Amino acid sequence: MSALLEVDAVSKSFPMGGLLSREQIEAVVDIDVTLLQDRPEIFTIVGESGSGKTTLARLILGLETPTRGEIRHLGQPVGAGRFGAQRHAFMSAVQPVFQNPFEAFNPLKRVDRYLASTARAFRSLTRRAEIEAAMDAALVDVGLSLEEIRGRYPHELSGGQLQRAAIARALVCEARILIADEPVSMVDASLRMAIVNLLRRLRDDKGVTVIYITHDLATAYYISDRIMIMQKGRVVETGPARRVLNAPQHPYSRLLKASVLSAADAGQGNLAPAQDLFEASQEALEVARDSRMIDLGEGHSVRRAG
Amino acid sequence: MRSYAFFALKRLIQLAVVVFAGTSAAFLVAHFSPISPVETIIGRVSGQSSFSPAAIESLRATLTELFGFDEPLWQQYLNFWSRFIRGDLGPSLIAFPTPAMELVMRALPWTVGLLTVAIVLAWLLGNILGGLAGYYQNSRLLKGFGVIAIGIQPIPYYITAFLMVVLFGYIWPVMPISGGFAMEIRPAWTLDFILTVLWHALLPAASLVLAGIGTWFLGMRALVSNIVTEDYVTYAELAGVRRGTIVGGYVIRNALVPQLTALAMALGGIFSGTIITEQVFSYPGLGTLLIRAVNGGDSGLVLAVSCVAVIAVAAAIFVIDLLHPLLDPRVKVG
Amino acid sequence: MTGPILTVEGLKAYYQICQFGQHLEVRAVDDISLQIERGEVYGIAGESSSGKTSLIKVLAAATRPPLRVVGGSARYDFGGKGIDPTTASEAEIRAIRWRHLSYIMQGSMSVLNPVRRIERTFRDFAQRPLGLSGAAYRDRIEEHLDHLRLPKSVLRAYPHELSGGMRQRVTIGLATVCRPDFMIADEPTTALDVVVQKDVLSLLRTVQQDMGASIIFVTHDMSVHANMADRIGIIYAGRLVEEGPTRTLFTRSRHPYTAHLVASLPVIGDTRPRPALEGRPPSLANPPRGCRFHPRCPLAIERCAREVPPLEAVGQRHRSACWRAEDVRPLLIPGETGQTAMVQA
Amino acid sequence: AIGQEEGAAPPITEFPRDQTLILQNPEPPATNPPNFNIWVAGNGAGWSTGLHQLVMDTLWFIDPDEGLDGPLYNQLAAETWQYNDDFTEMTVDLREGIYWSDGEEFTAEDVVFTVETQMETPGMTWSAAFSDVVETVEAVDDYTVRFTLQEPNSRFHALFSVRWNGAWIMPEHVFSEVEDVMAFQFNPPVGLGPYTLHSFDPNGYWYAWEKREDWDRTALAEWGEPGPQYVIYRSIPTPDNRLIEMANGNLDVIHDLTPEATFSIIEDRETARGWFPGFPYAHPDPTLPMVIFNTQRAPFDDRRVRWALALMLDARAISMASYRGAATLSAIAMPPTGTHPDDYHAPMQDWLIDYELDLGNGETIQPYDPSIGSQIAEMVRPQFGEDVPTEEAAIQRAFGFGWWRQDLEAAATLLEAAGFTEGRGGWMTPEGEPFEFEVNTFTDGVINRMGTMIAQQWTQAGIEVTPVADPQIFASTLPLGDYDVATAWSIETWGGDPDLSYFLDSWHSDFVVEPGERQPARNWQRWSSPALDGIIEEVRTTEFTDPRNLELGRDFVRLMVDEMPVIPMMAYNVFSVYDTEYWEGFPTAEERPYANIVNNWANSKYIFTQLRPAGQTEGD
Amino acid sequence: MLTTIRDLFRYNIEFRIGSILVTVIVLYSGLSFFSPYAPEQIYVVIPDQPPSLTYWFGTNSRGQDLFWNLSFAFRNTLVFGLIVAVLSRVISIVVGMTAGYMGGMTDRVLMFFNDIFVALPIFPILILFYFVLRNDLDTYTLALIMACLGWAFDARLIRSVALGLRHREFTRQATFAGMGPVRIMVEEHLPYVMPIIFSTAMANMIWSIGFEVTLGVLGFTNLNIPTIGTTLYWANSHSAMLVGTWWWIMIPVILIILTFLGLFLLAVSINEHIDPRSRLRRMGGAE
Ligand SMILES: Nc1ncnc2c1ncn2[C@@H]1O[C@H](COP(=O)(O)OP(=O)(O)OP(=O)(O)O)[C@@H](O)[C@H]1O
Ligand SMILES: Nc1ncnc2c1ncn2[C@@H]1O[C@H](COP(=O)(O)OP(=O)(O)OP(=O)(O)O)[C@@H](O)[C@H]1O
Ligand SMILES: [Mg+2]
Ligand SMILES: [Mg+2]
Ligand code: NI
Repeated sequence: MSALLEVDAVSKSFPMGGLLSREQIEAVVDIDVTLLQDRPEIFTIVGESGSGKTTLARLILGLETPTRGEIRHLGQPVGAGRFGAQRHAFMSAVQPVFQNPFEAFNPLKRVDRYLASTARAFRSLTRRAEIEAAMDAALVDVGLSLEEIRGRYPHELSGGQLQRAAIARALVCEARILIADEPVSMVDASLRMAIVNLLRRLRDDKGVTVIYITHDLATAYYISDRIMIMQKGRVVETGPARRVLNAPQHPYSRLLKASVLSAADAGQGNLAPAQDLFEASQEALEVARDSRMIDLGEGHSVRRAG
Repeated sequence: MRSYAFFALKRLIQLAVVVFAGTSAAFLVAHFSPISPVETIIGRVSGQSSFSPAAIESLRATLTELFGFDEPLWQQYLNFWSRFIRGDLGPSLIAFPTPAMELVMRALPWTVGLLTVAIVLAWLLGNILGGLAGYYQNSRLLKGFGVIAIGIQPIPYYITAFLMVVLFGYIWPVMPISGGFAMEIRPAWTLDFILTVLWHALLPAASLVLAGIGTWFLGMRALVSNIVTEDYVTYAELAGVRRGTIVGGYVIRNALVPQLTALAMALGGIFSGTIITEQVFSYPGLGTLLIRAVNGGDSGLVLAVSCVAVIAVAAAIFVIDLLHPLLDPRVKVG
Repeated sequence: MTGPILTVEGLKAYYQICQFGQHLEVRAVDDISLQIERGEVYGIAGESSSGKTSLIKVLAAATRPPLRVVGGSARYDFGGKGIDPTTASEAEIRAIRWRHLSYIMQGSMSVLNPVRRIERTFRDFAQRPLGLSGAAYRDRIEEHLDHLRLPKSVLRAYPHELSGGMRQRVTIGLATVCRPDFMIADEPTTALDVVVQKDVLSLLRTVQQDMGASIIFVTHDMSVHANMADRIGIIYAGRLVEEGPTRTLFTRSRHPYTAHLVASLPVIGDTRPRPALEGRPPSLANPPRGCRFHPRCPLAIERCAREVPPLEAVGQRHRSACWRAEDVRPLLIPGETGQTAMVQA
Repeated sequence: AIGQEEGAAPPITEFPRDQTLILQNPEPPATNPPNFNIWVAGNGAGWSTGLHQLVMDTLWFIDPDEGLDGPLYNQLAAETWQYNDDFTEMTVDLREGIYWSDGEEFTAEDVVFTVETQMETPGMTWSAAFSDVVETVEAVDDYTVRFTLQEPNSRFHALFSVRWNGAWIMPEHVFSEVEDVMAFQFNPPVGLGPYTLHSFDPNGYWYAWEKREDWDRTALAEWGEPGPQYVIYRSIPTPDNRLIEMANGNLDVIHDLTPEATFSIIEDRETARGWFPGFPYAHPDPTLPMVIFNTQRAPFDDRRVRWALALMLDARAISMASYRGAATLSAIAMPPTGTHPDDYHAPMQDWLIDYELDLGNGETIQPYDPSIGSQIAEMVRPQFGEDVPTEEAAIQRAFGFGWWRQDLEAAATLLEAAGFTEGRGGWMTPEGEPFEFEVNTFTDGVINRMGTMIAQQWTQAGIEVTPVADPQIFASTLPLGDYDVATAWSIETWGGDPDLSYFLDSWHSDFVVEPGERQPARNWQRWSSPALDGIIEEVRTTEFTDPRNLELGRDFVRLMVDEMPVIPMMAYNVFSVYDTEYWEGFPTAEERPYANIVNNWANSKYIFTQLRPAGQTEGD
Repeated sequence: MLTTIRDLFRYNIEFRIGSILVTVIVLYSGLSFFSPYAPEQIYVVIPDQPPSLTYWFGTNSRGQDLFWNLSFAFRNTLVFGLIVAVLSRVISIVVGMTAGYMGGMTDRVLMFFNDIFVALPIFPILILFYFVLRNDLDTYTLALIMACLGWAFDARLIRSVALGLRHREFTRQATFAGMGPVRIMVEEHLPYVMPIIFSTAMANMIWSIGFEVTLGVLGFTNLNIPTIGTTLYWANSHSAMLVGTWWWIMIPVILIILTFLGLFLLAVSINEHIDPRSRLRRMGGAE
């Protein structure tokens, strides 16, 4: 089993203030992830705001260069050269899906041009008919069709349609990996399921690997194979999604789970914060520097002090 | 704080380089001028009395040597810089050997005084009215003002100024139309003098304000009509925050940063306005000096005036860059 | 001090657009009636673009063209002083704002003036309605911040210097500092992470209970509704389609749309597939005839396409607008794993 | 009377309007306002700020008009110049009892110092003029100066004879104390004139002068007491503002206005008037606007071409276009001003009428038309009515004695004789190319209008001519010979004297340079002729006051008509306007043409002695 | 395109007035091609005639029929203003958008040059060009020079908008859709910059025409070419306002105002039209 994508001890820090300033923000610290080629999966990253999820996604997409460590796609380092052929090949295989479907399309431009452009650039298609066929195929995969999309402006489509069109665009170039950074956080409850179900279907039917970044643990549980929980740039727990979420080990993971509002006790107004878990996770954060990942078996590992 | 100092230092270096480049351009401009100060002076001296051709020839030789025109251009350029570093811009050639800087400094207060006041006034009025017009979009009065502003804006400044002169100097002669102060009053820091200066500055300043206000008005109105749709404005309105506070502290305050940048440019680019003002109102200042220098081929003086202009604009950019992080808390230093 | 604090009757608010010679009406709020009791938290749920914000705007007296109230009424009752936000004068509205009626707007980043320190914003918003000044005012603000578990230092901060959760808390602080009788909140927790979200919600709830205020709040996150609201109203395409106590709505919904919303909510520990609603949300400019949900409704019968179902009581304080209210069964009963009840066609 | 010393308490003085004369200084505001050192070339000091009119003085003045008793004034000199026989020595007797404004007596030492200092200091205004000519200068006694010259020079006195300006005498007692004469600001100025500096605008827009208490110890006192207690010179760059200021009573004399503005203010304002009481109002300067050919460039080196171009012109249209008819035309190379009409124009009228022009094909014509003036008078009469003179003599003074008749046929004949051909598209040069050239003219004012009209007439006659408004016309275009044809002038005369040395000496072929080199002032046409050299050389050996000069002048005129190296057009009429609301006694064309009203000339100082507050003259 | 214009014309009063004004002015300047008099000819009609049926705009003191003379002046000035505006727009768009989009070193280098251009003393430079080129300084050359001097400030404005766009999600989406930087700038960002371009183009035209007038009034311009500047120059040198030939000055001024009023209205309505959202808002429909 060869690796599709390897994130190898990657760290990223941003300088704060001017050039002379020594202050740094450690947005991502020492992250290892390996996605395998012949096992398409939905790999979920969750964590609090500012824990480095987006930064990690950007690192993988080659939009930032790691401070330390390396990211490889099919063995090739990512992010070498901004417009080179290698980058081109990479982009045709690894594609992002953005958070806000309304923002992801230029409101002043027609939606279909992004699909056409992708087809032309990464599939080396030139004939109109070919391009349209590729577009249509991708749109059908997400439950749309070219007829519905053609000539429309973003505001003429619903959020769900747009988000699907965005995914279809990523599929036009037959991407193997989709990196979806909070793809449903801006979408209402009824659409949310449509998108999430679509991601699942893509994995199952088309063998697409999805890196799914979210705050919503419930959808994470619902679709993902593996999960990675981050706190302040560090991974605190990782493993098979269900196993981890059913019995989280790290205090922060537990806090997360405890904070998920559930409809189960609808009407009871169960909003009491889990103060003890909060404090425990703060403590864990303080000692994070001197901690390491402990393997709990079945790919489940958790950060422990020592 | 340290990072701010470092940021300021970087800007300062940039300022220096901009000044260097701008001044060098000014030097070339001044020196490629086909007008020779030597000939200007000879024309003046010999044109009005009976000078023999031979006498003119020897005067020409003397002046050429005196002005250092016998040296090659690069040498003159080096000389210029070695003087510039010592803060000396060299002598004026049509007022030889008076230092060009002395002439500039004599004229500068008038130009800076009048134009600063007028531009700042136009800026304030235009922005306040534009802010109000952007906010109270249904006010008839302000709408009317908008139409007037659109109408005034394209009128060449010369016409505005000139009509002022005709109106208040000729048809209804209530205002002085020339000079910076009344002849009876000697320049000194007395109340009388200050009053006469203000009185004489009124008409030119009004013409500059009139010419500038439309642009600021329209710019501000456009900015504000974007800002009023921002959530924080709506929210403040829904919270019943006082109208005045909303207009001032929310709407205009947020539109201020781009308008301030533009103000700095306007202040830096003082010269295009000053020439016509001085021409029309016989007002003292740098514009007349520049025209005289250009017409006389006085490269020293052209250079001095241009340097002041370059430094003014570059300094304006510098100050705005420095102020930007302070004005807009969102701007990160670095 | 009895009787509902807010009574809405047959409220209609349309976006009326007339340009390029074409007239167009977006019926964002279409004949909505509801009542809110004192001390009650009333949640409004519904799809995107279903008119939630529009309704809220009308209630907050924030209707601006092109949105216009075209019918019906709303009435607040603040200790005997009755006021209709759709007809009251600007001055009357101003008199009640923040003292009696406050608003938490959607989006926490953009509602705070980016160039004003929080301190100034508090002063702008609260000083006048509080009628305090000097030390008394400061004490009051600091006490309030304490209540919100915000450090005093936020007062000196600019909005962008605060985290999302902090900002949202500041917004809540702004809206509650004058202890209003009635609060309106539009998606107060969207885009916050779960930890912060819970924190903010519990805060809001605590403040509300302390003050005995009523809240009307909007979100499309059903799990938030489940834990926040005393009562929930479901809006679909500009109409209130179901309304009832939270528990009832989640367990014994009498409207297929509500039933779907509840059912689609994934739950940790439950891996059963969740269906997504098919079809497109209806256009409010040209809504479907009859029941507006009928094109997407699994229970739709021919009558649904013809007649608009009225909002009628189907239980205690429980109203539903569906011709087949009786036939609606929950698709999935949350928490009760394994128990499946399919909708009878 | 105080200058601008630092630290002096600023008294708030007023200028009572009935004691103050306000004149326009046509110079732009002084570049270096506090500098009064008029002897340094190009130090930025203003000249016609009142400085050289009211404060400076020198030996003689020659008025461009009639003068109070003749155009020649002995000013600091007690009598006229005395040369020895071979013109190598000039002796001057000075007036006694003349005092500097600081109380020192004026003596021969001052004159000697003036000459010696300037000879020693290159860069001073008259430095080159003196050092080229003067061998030694000595004070024979306190009131006698003797110049020994390097070569014979019959016109040396001209340096000290003011037409517009001249070598002013320096106060020895001030300048001998000064280390660097070049850098010395001379503030406040110490002068021999009847006024001293009162105050001035640090920006150079105005200078106020006050009458000396001891005005009677100055040379000007010979002609009476100056009327105004205060004289203010104001620089007002825009013509419109001049008019407005006069309309508002803030200006008594305008140096120059546009013709239109002149007509307007004279119509609107009771008390405003020009040199002539009616149309054409303007004062003719002893300057001769003309068409200048670059005679070093073909085909303008051909007399026939030059004459052909002259015959293509319609002087009436040019007069109308440039001066709205208010031009004083002159067909001869002599400005029709001052004493020249009596010396040249009137006496030579018959010669001109009889003048025959050989067209080169055996035909001759008589091109002169003495009736052009009356024709123009008729043209403007509908607009100006009674203001337009009717008697022939008055018409001749106002509109000129006549001009060449437009004669396109004769012009064509001449051009053909010169090898030109007329094609469909117009005239072709002998080389077969279209005959086209540019006319460099002024950027505005009447000369520009004249140049534009001339270019237009030539264009209409089939030559492609473009007018070029040229701001550098005197500074570089004319000196460098960088033009084909220009409208400007290369003839300026004393005005009050038939002598031509003022400009003519520089026309000698010795000074004509190769094309591309810089031609010294004033032979801009770069024309040389043995006949002309002959005239010039004879002038050099003829004493200034010798009647022979007039003969030589007329020879010059005839030669110029024959050769036509320039086409004389008209006098440079200056629309000076003066207002008699506060002051009376200004010179006028009809009654007392005693001085040039153009007030930037130093000669205008004599006017002050004639001015009296308005209303008082009748009262006395 | 045509239907858009028709719709705009039919339903948008600003567009209607604006396009009528601009068309009238353009047609008027086009009339200069049919003028019976060459623009440099003087004394071809009776001078100083007020506007009348024979002389619609009156005649000036130079004996020119202002109706025809001003048609030349307007043609030249409008062409001049347009050339300056278009060329300087091109430069400022390229510089501003490149700096804003590329960021980093490119941004710094470009902004550095930008600052130099902002700081250059324009007036002396223009006068120098005038003295050096003199009669070769025709409208086009002057326009070229002005364009080179007049872009810098606007480039800064455009850059600030582009900087904001750089971090918008759709920019990244476009990158991953395989669009190159140029395409992104042109297709994605340009529409956002358009309102600025319009408004700065107007301001730039006003600026350049104002400069042309300044140079003209001071005489630092080729006086043979009829422009608004030279028209005012000649009016000025004939004291037009004071001697009562007010039409010589007022008519061109009124025409300028009408021109810019027209342009302003057009810009406003087109700006609104460019944004399909506001178009929709006008036409109606859900967001
Ligand atoms: N370009 C940058 N320069 C400086 N700091 C940055 C930059 N990008 C991210 N950061 C910082 O790095 C940290 C991680 O940010 P990141 O956006 O990756 O978090 P996240 O997990 O995606 O948060 P959220 O859930 O809010 O999207 C934050 O503290 C952020 O401020
Ligand atoms: N200014 C407007 N002009 C025209 N139509 C509008 C305007 N604002 C909103 N609408 C329309 O009114 C309808 C209701 O919008 P509203 O914002 O109330 O929905 P919402 O339920 O709050 O949606 P969300 O969950 O996305 O906030 C939508 O169809 C929307 O397109
Ligand atoms: Mg993120
Ligand atoms: Mg909403
Ligand atoms: Ni003169």
